[in-house]
Amino acid sequence: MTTPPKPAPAAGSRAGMKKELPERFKSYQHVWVFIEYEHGEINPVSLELLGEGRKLADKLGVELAGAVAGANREGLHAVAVEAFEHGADLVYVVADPILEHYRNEPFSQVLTELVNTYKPEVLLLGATVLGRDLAGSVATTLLTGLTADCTELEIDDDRCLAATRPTFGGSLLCTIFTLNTRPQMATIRPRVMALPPRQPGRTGRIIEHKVSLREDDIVTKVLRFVADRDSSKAQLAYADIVVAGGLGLRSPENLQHVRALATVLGGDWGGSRPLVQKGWMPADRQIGQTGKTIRPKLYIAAGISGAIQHRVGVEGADLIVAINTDPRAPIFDFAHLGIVADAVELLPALTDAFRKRLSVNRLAG
Amino acid sequence: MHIVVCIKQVPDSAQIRVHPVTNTIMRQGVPTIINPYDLFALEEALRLRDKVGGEVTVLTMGPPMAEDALRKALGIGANRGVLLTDRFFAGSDTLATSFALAQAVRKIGETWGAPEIVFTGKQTIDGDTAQVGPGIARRLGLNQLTYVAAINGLDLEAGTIAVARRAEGGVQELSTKLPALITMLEGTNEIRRGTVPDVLRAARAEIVVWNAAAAGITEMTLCGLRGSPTVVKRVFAPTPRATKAEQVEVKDRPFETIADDVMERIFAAQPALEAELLRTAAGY
Amino acid sequence: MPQERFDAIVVGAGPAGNATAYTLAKGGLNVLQIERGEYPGAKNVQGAILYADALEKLIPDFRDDAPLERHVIEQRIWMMDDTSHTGMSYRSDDFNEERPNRYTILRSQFDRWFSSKVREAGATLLCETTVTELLKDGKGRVIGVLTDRHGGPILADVVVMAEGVNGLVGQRSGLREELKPKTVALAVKETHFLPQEVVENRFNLTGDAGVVIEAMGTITQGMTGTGFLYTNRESVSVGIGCIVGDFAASGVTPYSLLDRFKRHPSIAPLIAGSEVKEYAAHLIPEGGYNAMPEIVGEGWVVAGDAAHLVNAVHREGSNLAMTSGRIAGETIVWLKRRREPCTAKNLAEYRRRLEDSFVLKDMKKYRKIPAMLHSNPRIFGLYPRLLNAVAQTFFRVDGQDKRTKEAQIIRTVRSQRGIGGLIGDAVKLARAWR
Amino acid sequence: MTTKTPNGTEPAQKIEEKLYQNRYLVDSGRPHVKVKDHTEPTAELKMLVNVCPAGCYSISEQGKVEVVPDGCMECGTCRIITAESGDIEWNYPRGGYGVSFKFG
Repeated sequence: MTTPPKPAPAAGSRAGMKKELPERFKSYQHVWVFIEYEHGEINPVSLELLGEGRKLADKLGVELAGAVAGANREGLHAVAVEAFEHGADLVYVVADPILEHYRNEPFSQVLTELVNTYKPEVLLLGATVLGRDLAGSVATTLLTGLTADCTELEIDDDRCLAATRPTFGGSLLCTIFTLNTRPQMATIRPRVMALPPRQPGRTGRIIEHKVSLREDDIVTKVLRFVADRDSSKAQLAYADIVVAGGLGLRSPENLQHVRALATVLGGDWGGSRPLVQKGWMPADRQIGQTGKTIRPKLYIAAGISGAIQHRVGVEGADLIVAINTDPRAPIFDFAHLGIVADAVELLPALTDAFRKRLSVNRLAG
Repeated sequence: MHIVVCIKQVPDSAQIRVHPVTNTIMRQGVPTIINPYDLFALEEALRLRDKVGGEVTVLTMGPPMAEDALRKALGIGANRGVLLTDRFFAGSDTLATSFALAQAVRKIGETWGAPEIVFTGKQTIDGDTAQVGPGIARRLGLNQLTYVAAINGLDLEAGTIAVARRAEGGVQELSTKLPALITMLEGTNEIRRGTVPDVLRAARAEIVVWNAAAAGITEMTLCGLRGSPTVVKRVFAPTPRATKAEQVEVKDRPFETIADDVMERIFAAQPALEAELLRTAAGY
Repeated sequence: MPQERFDAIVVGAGPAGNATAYTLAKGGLNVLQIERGEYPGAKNVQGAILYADALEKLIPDFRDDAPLERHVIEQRIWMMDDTSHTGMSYRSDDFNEERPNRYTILRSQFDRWFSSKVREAGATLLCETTVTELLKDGKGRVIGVLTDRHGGPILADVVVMAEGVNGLVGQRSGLREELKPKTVALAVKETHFLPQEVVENRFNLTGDAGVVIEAMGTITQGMTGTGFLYTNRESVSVGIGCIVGDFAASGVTPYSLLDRFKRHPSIAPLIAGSEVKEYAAHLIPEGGYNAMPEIVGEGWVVAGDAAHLVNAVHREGSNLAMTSGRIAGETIVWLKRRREPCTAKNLAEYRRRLEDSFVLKDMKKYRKIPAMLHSNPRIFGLYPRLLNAVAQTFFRVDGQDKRTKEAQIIRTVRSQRGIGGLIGDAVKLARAWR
Repeated sequence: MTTKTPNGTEPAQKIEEKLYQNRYLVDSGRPHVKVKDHTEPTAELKMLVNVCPAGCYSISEQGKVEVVPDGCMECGTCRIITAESGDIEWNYPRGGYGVSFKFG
């Protein structure tokens, strides 16, 4: 149990927000990315951050390092190789059975110890549920600045990190600096930064770091893990692919076409507000201003007019495909791909096309 | 049992809209509300109190008018409201905020008994950082449970609590020791409406108002702007992406060909998607 | 659980409710005010003009901190046809006085300020609570209220219904009839935001001086109704309203009527480039004195719009609401001090005091106007067109000699309405106006 | 602006756009206005489709009048018009729900 930190006096003068780095932080160098590695898989956001981190490191003329923790050493070494091929110069590896499942205490202690030992100037984490949970406690322990959910990172001429993030629910953006403390911490939303191309054969240095952890010191125990894929509850807010229906489906029975396509694509399904009002579907499936806000990779809107109340709930999707019989439907103003056709006819055809391509033979629906 | 719930009075950011076309920021006449995520935390606290007895104290840090948020929380059923207000707190970032709130929670503990659980909402709708909860946990040595979807078990004698929390790609079930800091997910419960006695008691209640000193905060350099390592340099409206949809040709083409065309364009726009789908599809 | 008991319960936190609760609290009574909105003002809509005189009698120094938009220095009255307007405008520097007489306000912000004064005076306020019905004892005397929250009822010696035009509580407790389509108007309005200097340029204003425009004519497409445009600090309130019965019969949608009014050549340039931040709709009691419900009973009184206290001819409502609220409060405090019960007989003093005030004097003066307006649609169609046609002919210089011009004007008037008809209408109007 | 004012044409702004500006707290699952079951809508009920300032009433494919009270501004016009024919049930939403005017 780390004892609560004694608050160190704040550094630097506040007048005019000038940036004067205290002596002890002057030696902090290099850009780090915390690599999320759970259930044997790297979270794609970590690779995106390595791409972004490479750009920042090159601008600063410093090295890009990855930091990864877990239980299985071979797996961690494989992660290091993957990191080198995505731009990392070195990877700090911390292997310990206690780190098998993510828990706040041990992972905070590990990351804090790594930072205090190797002193990075920039530390990036994915703005995932894990990343935000970890970043919050590490930043407080280090008494340093942390900017959440960044959508853009730059290095200004004073070699400082300029982090831009949405505020007021995304209606505004603001650029934030960490003035006089190091490391400058930031979490970045998945699928905002580009995935860098893999450079097969690129190598780098691995640094094993030993931490002294004792299971009985750690009070939080993981009992079970239920993956989304296996749970039946609507996980619209977290789904990568969403297929939704609107009044254009003309009747509740046609919602089965929406569900069929969603199942073939391994995604989730929902609908616009009028469907809830007409009782065609439960309220927790509603997408839009008074329903869920979704940020999937692919959003297929079938028979949805795309009124502004719906638009604000789906604008974060990477690719919006809109099917509507009315060429003037507002949804065509913000969708990427538009098809002026009857969704009730097109959806089954789309389901068959994807099923053939993915040679998925189980019954959809 | 004594539970502290941290709430924040925020502008109703759903009303601060940037019109997607005109791109102007609409701020005028925006009322303040209790941060919606905090209400789910308050409801969960009230349910625990109703089950095992005890009191719920609601704490907020903000300008004097934040008292209205406390009264509304009392009206929903909380027992006591504490307002932490001091001009030194102005401009606090999440680090300075969690410092002040942690001190206030400690003072509340000294005054009405140390809380077994400190609740906060998942995040605020104006800051969206989700950092203050973890900050309080770290400063008070509370076991941190964020993105909690449900409380599965509470054993006061043994001092343990079991929860289900949102994790990457699924739900993690954990158990840990009290005292704990819990940030609640939205939609976990339905928020109750206070009874007539609740709202009358709230209207008449004496709100406890503390400035920094009264809350036992002495290191003023750790508060407000001086205690904030991060500073906002620029606020601006995002440039709207008002590009029209690229239309797929439909005139006298059978639905199969249109469907294939659409599928090809989707995979062209999202190359990684096809690989991922093949992998997940193979997993069935 | 001992049942909560108050000296008085006030239903509603609009001008009438706040004036009543303020007066009762200042009188030392234990007052409970119940508002169904999220905050006082959340459910209230008005043009909106504040009449300083009525508020001064309650809070003399209100100008120190009340959220006021502009003080009115110019009143325009427009008779409009499809392309033009004629009429009068009165602008006076006298209105730039130390304690201005009329202000434009934004009601949800103003009501919230007024409510803070009421709470400072000692009243207890419950928001987000809807009074569903009155509680009566065996003898039919009102002894409290029920709300949409569990754990009621709440008792009181008297209940003041300041619940606004719909008056559902009074209706559902059998104390009044449902409103009639021809005695109530539906008004729709928008709040258009413009930079402060743009408002000042377009209306030739400096500081916080303001202009208000009342408009009638073909803008209501033959229905009985009026439009308005009021200048606020950095916004303009634009609205139009007609008798509900006329709306129902004509099938014209309120929002198309408003959009058409906004596109009128005399209105459009005043709001060009504005940003609409809110669209609101509300009823206005326009039946006058004859449509007033019973306002006094065993353990209850009614104030404000719920008592139909609106002088539609002069577009006055909030002053009647505040005044009737004050007088209701004063009456109850007066009875309390004399330890008199709030029976219908004792509460009748409230009605007597209203009779002595401008409130019922004005209502009685214009009691015949609503019927006259309703039976004479020409006022909203023919006469405005006629007036504008006359002005057009009169002012257009086209080489025609003036004598022929005047003859032409008289000919157009006679062909449209005839001298006899004109005189007849004038007499009817004069008789209703007296 | 010298264009002639078109007479009663399609409103410049769709009603949905107007209502988007307003602040509205939906009391989901508890609509405060309901249309009573009917086979043939009365004249008064059909009037509501045009008279409602928020456009909450519409005629379904089966020719019945339906109401979606989201965006309702609680003006009461529909209650008054159908008072005699008794076509609808009209109540205030629960305290704090429904429209919440920023300016009023």
